[in-house]
Amino acid sequence: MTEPATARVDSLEGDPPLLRVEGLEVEFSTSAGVLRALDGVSFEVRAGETLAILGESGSGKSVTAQAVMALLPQPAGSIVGGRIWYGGRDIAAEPVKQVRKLCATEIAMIFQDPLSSLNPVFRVGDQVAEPFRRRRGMDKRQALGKALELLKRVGIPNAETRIRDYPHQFSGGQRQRIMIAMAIALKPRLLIADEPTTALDVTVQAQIMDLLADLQAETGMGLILISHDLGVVADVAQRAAIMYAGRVVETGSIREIYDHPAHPYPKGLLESIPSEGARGQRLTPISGSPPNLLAVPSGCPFHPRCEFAIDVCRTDVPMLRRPEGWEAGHEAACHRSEEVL
Amino acid sequence: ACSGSSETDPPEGEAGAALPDDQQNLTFVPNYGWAGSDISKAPLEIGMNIALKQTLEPLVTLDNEAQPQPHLAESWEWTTPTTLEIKIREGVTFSDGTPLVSGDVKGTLERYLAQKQALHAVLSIITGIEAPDDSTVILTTSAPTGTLVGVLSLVLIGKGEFSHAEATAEDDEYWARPIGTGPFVITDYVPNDLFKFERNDSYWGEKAKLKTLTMKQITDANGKLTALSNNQAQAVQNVSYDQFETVEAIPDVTLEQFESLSYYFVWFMNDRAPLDNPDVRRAMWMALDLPTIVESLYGESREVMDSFCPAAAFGCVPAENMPTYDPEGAKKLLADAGYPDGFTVDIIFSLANATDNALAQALISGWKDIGVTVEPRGLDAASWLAAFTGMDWYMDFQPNQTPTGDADYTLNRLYSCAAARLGYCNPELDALMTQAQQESDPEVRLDLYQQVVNIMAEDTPAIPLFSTKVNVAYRDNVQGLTVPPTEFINFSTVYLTE
Amino acid sequence: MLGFVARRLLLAVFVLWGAVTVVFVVVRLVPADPALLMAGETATPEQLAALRAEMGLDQPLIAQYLQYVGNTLTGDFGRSYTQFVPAMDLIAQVLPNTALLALLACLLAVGVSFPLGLLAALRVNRFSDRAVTTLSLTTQSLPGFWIGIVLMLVFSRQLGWLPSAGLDSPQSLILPTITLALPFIAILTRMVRSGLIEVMGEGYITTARSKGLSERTVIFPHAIRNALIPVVTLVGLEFGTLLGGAVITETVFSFPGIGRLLVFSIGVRDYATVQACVVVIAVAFVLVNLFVDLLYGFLDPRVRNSR
Amino acid sequence: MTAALPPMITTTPIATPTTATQTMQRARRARRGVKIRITVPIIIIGLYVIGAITVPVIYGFDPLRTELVDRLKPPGTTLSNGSIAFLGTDQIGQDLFAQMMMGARVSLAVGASTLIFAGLAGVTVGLLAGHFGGWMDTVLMRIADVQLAFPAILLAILLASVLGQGLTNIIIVLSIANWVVFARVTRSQVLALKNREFVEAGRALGAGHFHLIVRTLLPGCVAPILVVATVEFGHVILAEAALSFLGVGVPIGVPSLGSTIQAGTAYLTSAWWISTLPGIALAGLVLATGVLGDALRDFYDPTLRGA
Amino acid sequence: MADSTPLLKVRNLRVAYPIRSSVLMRHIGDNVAVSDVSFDLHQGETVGLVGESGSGKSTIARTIIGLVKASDGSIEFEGKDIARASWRQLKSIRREMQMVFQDPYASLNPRLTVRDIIAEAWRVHPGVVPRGAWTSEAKALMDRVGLNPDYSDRYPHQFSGGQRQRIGIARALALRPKLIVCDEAVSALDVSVQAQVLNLLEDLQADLDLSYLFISHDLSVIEHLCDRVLVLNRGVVVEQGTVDQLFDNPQDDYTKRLLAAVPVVRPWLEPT
Ligand SMILES: Nc1ncnc2c1ncn2[C@@H]1O[C@H](COP(=O)(O)OP(=O)(O)OP(=O)(O)O)[C@@H](O)[C@H]1O
Ligand SMILES: Nc1ncnc2c1ncn2[C@@H]1O[C@H](COP(=O)(O)OP(=O)(O)OP(=O)(O)O)[C@@H](O)[C@H]1O
Ligand SMILES: [Mg+2]
Ligand SMILES: [Mg+2]
Ligand code: NI
Repeated sequence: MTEPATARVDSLEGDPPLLRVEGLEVEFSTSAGVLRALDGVSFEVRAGETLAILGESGSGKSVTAQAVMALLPQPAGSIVGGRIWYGGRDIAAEPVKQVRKLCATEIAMIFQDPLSSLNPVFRVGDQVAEPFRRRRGMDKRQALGKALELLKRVGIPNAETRIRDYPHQFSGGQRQRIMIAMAIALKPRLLIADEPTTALDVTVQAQIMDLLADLQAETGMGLILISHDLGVVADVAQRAAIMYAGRVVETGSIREIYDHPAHPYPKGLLESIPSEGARGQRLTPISGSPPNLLAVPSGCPFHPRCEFAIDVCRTDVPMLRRPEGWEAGHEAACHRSEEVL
Repeated sequence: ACSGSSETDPPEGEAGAALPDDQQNLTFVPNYGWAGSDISKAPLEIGMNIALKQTLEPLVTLDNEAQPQPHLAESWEWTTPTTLEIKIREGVTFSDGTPLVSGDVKGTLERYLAQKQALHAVLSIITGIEAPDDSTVILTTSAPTGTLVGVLSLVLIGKGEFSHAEATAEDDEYWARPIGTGPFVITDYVPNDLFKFERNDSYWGEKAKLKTLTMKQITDANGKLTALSNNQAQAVQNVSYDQFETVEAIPDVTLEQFESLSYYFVWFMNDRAPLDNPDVRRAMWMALDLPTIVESLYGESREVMDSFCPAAAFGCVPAENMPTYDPEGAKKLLADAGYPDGFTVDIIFSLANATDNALAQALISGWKDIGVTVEPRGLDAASWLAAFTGMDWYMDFQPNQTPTGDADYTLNRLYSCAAARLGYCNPELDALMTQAQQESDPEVRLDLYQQVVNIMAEDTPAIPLFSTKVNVAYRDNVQGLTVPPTEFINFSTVYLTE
Repeated sequence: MLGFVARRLLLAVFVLWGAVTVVFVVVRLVPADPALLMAGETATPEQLAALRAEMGLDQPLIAQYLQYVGNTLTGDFGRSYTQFVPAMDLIAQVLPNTALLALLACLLAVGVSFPLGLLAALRVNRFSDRAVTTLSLTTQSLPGFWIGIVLMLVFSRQLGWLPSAGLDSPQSLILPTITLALPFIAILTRMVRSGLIEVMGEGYITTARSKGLSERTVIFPHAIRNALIPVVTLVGLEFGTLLGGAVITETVFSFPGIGRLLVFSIGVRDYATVQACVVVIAVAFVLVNLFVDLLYGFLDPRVRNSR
Repeated sequence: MTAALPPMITTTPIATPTTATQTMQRARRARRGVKIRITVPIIIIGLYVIGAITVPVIYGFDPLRTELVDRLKPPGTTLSNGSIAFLGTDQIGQDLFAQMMMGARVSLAVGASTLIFAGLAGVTVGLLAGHFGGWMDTVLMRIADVQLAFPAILLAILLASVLGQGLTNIIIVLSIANWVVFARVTRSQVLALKNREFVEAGRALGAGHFHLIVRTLLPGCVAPILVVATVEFGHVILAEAALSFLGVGVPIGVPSLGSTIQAGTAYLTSAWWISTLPGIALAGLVLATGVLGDALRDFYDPTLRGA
Repeated sequence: MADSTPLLKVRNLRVAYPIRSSVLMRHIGDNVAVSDVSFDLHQGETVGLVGESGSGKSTIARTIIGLVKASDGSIEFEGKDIARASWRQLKSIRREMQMVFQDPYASLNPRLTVRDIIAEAWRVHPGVVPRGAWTSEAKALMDRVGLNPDYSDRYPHQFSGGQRQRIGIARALALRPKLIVCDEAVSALDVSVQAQVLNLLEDLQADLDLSYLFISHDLSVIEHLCDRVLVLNRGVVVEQGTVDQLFDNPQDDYTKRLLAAVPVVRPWLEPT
């Protein structure tokens, strides 16, 4: 059932990837049974590149990020298989304590919910300054100076005075920026942004995406952008991994996937978007409902909702593969990619 | 370690030498608490007497035969059958240096009379108090009375200047922390907790041997004995029978028992059906196996009574026809009285004394055996008093004392028609008791009291349950501690050895 | 901030007024007549009437009430009916003892329960957690007086290490403090544990971890300060209970405290002292909770401006 | 900063099966533990209830009966009537086991009735205060504060003197002393629920206050109330014991576990069983409810429950 | 459409949240969330409400539905002024006006089954559906919104986000209202589920002649669904018009900025 990902020779670039996830499996134990949240997830990110992880709600996007950062909720969740290669080390095999040392300096994360992710009882300045103090050993004044710089950088107005305020005194967009300031404080080489703009309106969303792009251009960091907004992703990412039921069902360059989806799920997703200019037209959603992770359908987990499904889809789990004639790096986990195209 | 002796120990004991003066500090845990510190408002409270008698003194004290002996009064004389002339001892001063004069005695008596407290019944025969000179007090009484001098042992003399018939706030404040003539001076008082005394170095008599004396209230049985065992207290009063073994196991501690004037009784509301029938009351008595109850609950620390007041008091002679345990007879009596199936009544008692629960239960159990249902009504002390004086009960059960050591005090005060306490009135009995009160020949009085108790045993207005002994457990280095029948311990002769 | 304090004070006054009124009413519902108690069983009706007049008990209830509230406002709680001194003097004698006892018990409880709760929370469902939880549950399951007596029998009677009665030396405080603190330690430990467990699941803890902070730094100060917030409220509420509820401990150890004074005063129907005791206990409760509210504001910036 | 990455080493074993499975096992065990921690206490409490109902009947236990010759007999003694008291006898010669079960009957009854009254009152107040907010909330919660600031022992003693000793008093006193806990818990839960959209949704449907309170808010409060109830059950039983210690507990003839323990403390050094055995029984009962409360809390805690 | 009397007529609506003094809860000032908003909504029409976070969209919705009191202006529903309606009238108005909430999970009582959630409305308004018919009616409604009627005894947590949103819609439909206010009803859903729900709303409108007041910050959804749009900025309507007017030819500065910020799904197709 599980597919130990074969180490694929990368034909795109010569550089080794910054982060490489191979066949990652994560399980949660719940009162209803053991739930396999990730079932053989593989992808890689390079320096300076932006990888988008797309997928429906509950498909395992956040869990992937948590697994990489060794932040899976304890004791419910744990990595049960696969490797996470970073800097030549398999950090999935290392003790949590060891991995934490990479956090912030090497890999940093922006969380989905900006209010609950800031400690309500500490001043934002102190929270932003914390990485400098604890990880770089700066003294308090110096660290606060750095924090102020960062807050200005992410566009908090009156940063000089607001540095002394508490999280609840900021608006949603501002809180999200503070989170970003904290994440980029130590100039990480890889940034994971988990739905950084979901709660925000389009204008603020645009500002934040610009900010992230600027940063990337400046430091050459790799970026994993988790989102379900196909539009936002298209603006900033070069490549995408699309997830469904704890698996990556399609990867490749954004343009390839959007223009020629090779898996029925991304295809259905793209067709569901209300397209501009087609006002009043009926939408075409994917039929059926998302899978129950406690009872994932056999074979291809998407088959109950798939119009292309044939017998083999019900029995055999499809592997990620690149059918003949496709652009390098564009792969899909579907038995019938050729037909889907 | 339990000796029944009640005679005074020799002051210089067999034990080692006395401790140096700065170590003569004794803590005593009395059996009784003290609701207040103004003795004139509660002259019969044993606890308050034990404490305040260290500071305030009476005119006379009672000896072991309950006979008055001179104290602050040097002498007294009935100049007429109704006139008592008292000579005040010379050279007595209060601890602040002011001399004791007859005015102090006059004032004190007036205050006691004005308070109309428990002693009022026996003091109210005094119709006049005069102080012709500083050392003489003349009392006039309304009728000849042989017991008055004994009663005076209960009157503690304070300063006249703070004792008026119309009490002022200063009076009350003085009496709450009195300055007296006694061997000790009060240095601290925490209500419901402790009295602290220091030796009165200008005491007129033999000076106290203790430098300081603390009376500390410890209510918890374990607390009491623990304090004794770790030497926080050197003497504790009234260890319950069940704890005797425990006390004996504590090293260097002696347990001693003394006769007392305290006893327990059950009262009937004699004019309330079905208890208005003497046969019913008698049956109730016969239902109780008192010897077994006393033996098993209290061992030798209490004694079944054969009279209506404690044997240690004068005149409390054994009644000749006391009912005894006979449940079958009791049932028959009840059936004859028209209650073959029994009846239901209540019994009230104060919860102040925890050990009474077992007793109450034993009594109720006995009555149940003859078919009488008795509902226990335990009340807190104050509510009990309200219910008791409100006569809102069928039966009452409580401890009582005869502090004057004379049967008159108990029998006349409680069972006369005038007392109107328990719906009981027998003119024949009243006549005998009045006669006995006015008589001064002891032999004649004894004879009269024999008739009194015989009538009472017949009428059964109450069931005397048992008289109590007092016991004191003390560390072996405590010398000279004795408990008189009144339980008013005199600490001036107590001292500590090594 | 000032408005916050002002509002709290206003509510505190309301609480005090409530306590004062309730005690007035309740005390007067009791059948036993203080005049009778003073005069004794032999008192005549005239005597009783005179005594009542003297004590002001013959006035209509509403007049008594107004007088009482007025006096209370001026700090005059009247004279004790039984001790003939101002009721406040009696309280002044014993209040410091109980306050000290309660404070020590509180400090001990906080000092012991925090490390224990922390230990349990950080090792949820492991042996140390089970041990701590079981221990605190067991402690909580025993009657306080029983614990007190057993402590006394062991440490005073058997071992003879500590005094068992009164308040003569600092050592006298040890056993009462422990007895009073034990049940409190038990509650607090469980509270700290569950509070911390809850906090450890919050998003900001994940954030702190994602900053690569050591687990120690994640707990101090990130988790602990948040976990403190509910605990502080409990401490405040319980401190009030400690003051009023020290009766048992005071009785076991014959400790001169306000609890015993209160029980004694009720026993002798000493209205003035009972009322004064209740007011003092209520004031202490209100003050402690005011302090807790301020502390709360200090710990949790969210309540500072919003309320 | 962007130093060349060292070459990959592929010799590390795949994942970390040991630690991973251990974590999972622990998590699963914890969840299984919750179920056990719920069923076992319920069984224990059930045994107490059965024992309390049947044992006194089997023994023909009459609480007012005394058998003075059989006083203070140690466990296992053959009594004068030939029966064997396997837990010994007490200070009036009653079989301690029968006495304890009778006591459990009273304690359970006191606990249950108090919970019902205090719960009803507290939950109602909490619902009203939380739902209506504003001055209603302020007033009700200040009344709760008054209650907390007012020493419960005073109430107990005073009620005992108004109504005489009896179970009714104790239940009333304990109910009055305990409603606040229910009120506070319910109120805070209502405040949390109130802002949830489903309550607004009910309002948008046109639902009245009664409907909102009874059908929407109340069901949402059941879980925390249940938890509090189990914890309070233990507290109440212990509080009753404390009242016995202060002499305002159950009357004679209605023995509770608390009063038996209290009466037995005087014999701790000579007849240890009188106080100790009921003490263990009481602790067992309270412990069972405490464990149940904790387990219920875990059971209802979404963070520990998983998805 | 313009000449028929509007179903909902909002005039000069002003909503202010009172700021109360901390001590006596005295009213010491106002935080004006919405000022001077006027618009009409006709039977069978869908009006969109857009604007940045905090601009007062939810406040307008909640005021219309009666969860918040207007401080000024009037809201007339079928000619009846809501502010002046008696409690009884208000209750009958509520029957005609329902709301679908933003968060599908939070807005469903976790302790009730789907059947009970839907029947709740009939319990509150007795007489609409007889008690005996609740189950069958509820199942009919579930079927109508595309939920399997066999699931009527399930609890909300047993459904997926899109299904939950349908439960919310079924509940709103239970009283056969004329107007449904949707406050960000699809924002939390991913595009495919969102598409399902939007289709459903359109179908229902066609079948039952419903009207919608539709709040969203997703302009593509607004563009897809609405007939007319109001753009809100800081509590004031800065622009309103038909979808075509607004999207093709925005007048107001803010509207222009808003439209410019909308991310495009396939930016490479856009002319630069
Ligand atoms: N602590 C947990 N315990 C049990 N299951 C969990 C836990 N956290 C996540 N899951 C499960 O793992 C699966 C993946 O969750 P994840 O949060 O990664 O989804 P997501 O793709 O981020 O969705 P969204 O877009 O809603 O954020 C879900 O089915 C979820 O129920
Ligand atoms: N209960 C309230 N009390 C006081 N002010 C409030 C309250 N609810 C909302 N506000 C304020 O009213 C303004 C409008 O809020 P509203 O919720 O209507 O915004 P919105 O447009 O729905 O925003 P969003 O897109 O974030 O939901 C905001 O400034 C908000 O702070
Ligand atoms: Mg997520
Ligand atoms: Mg909104
Ligand atoms: Ni397929």
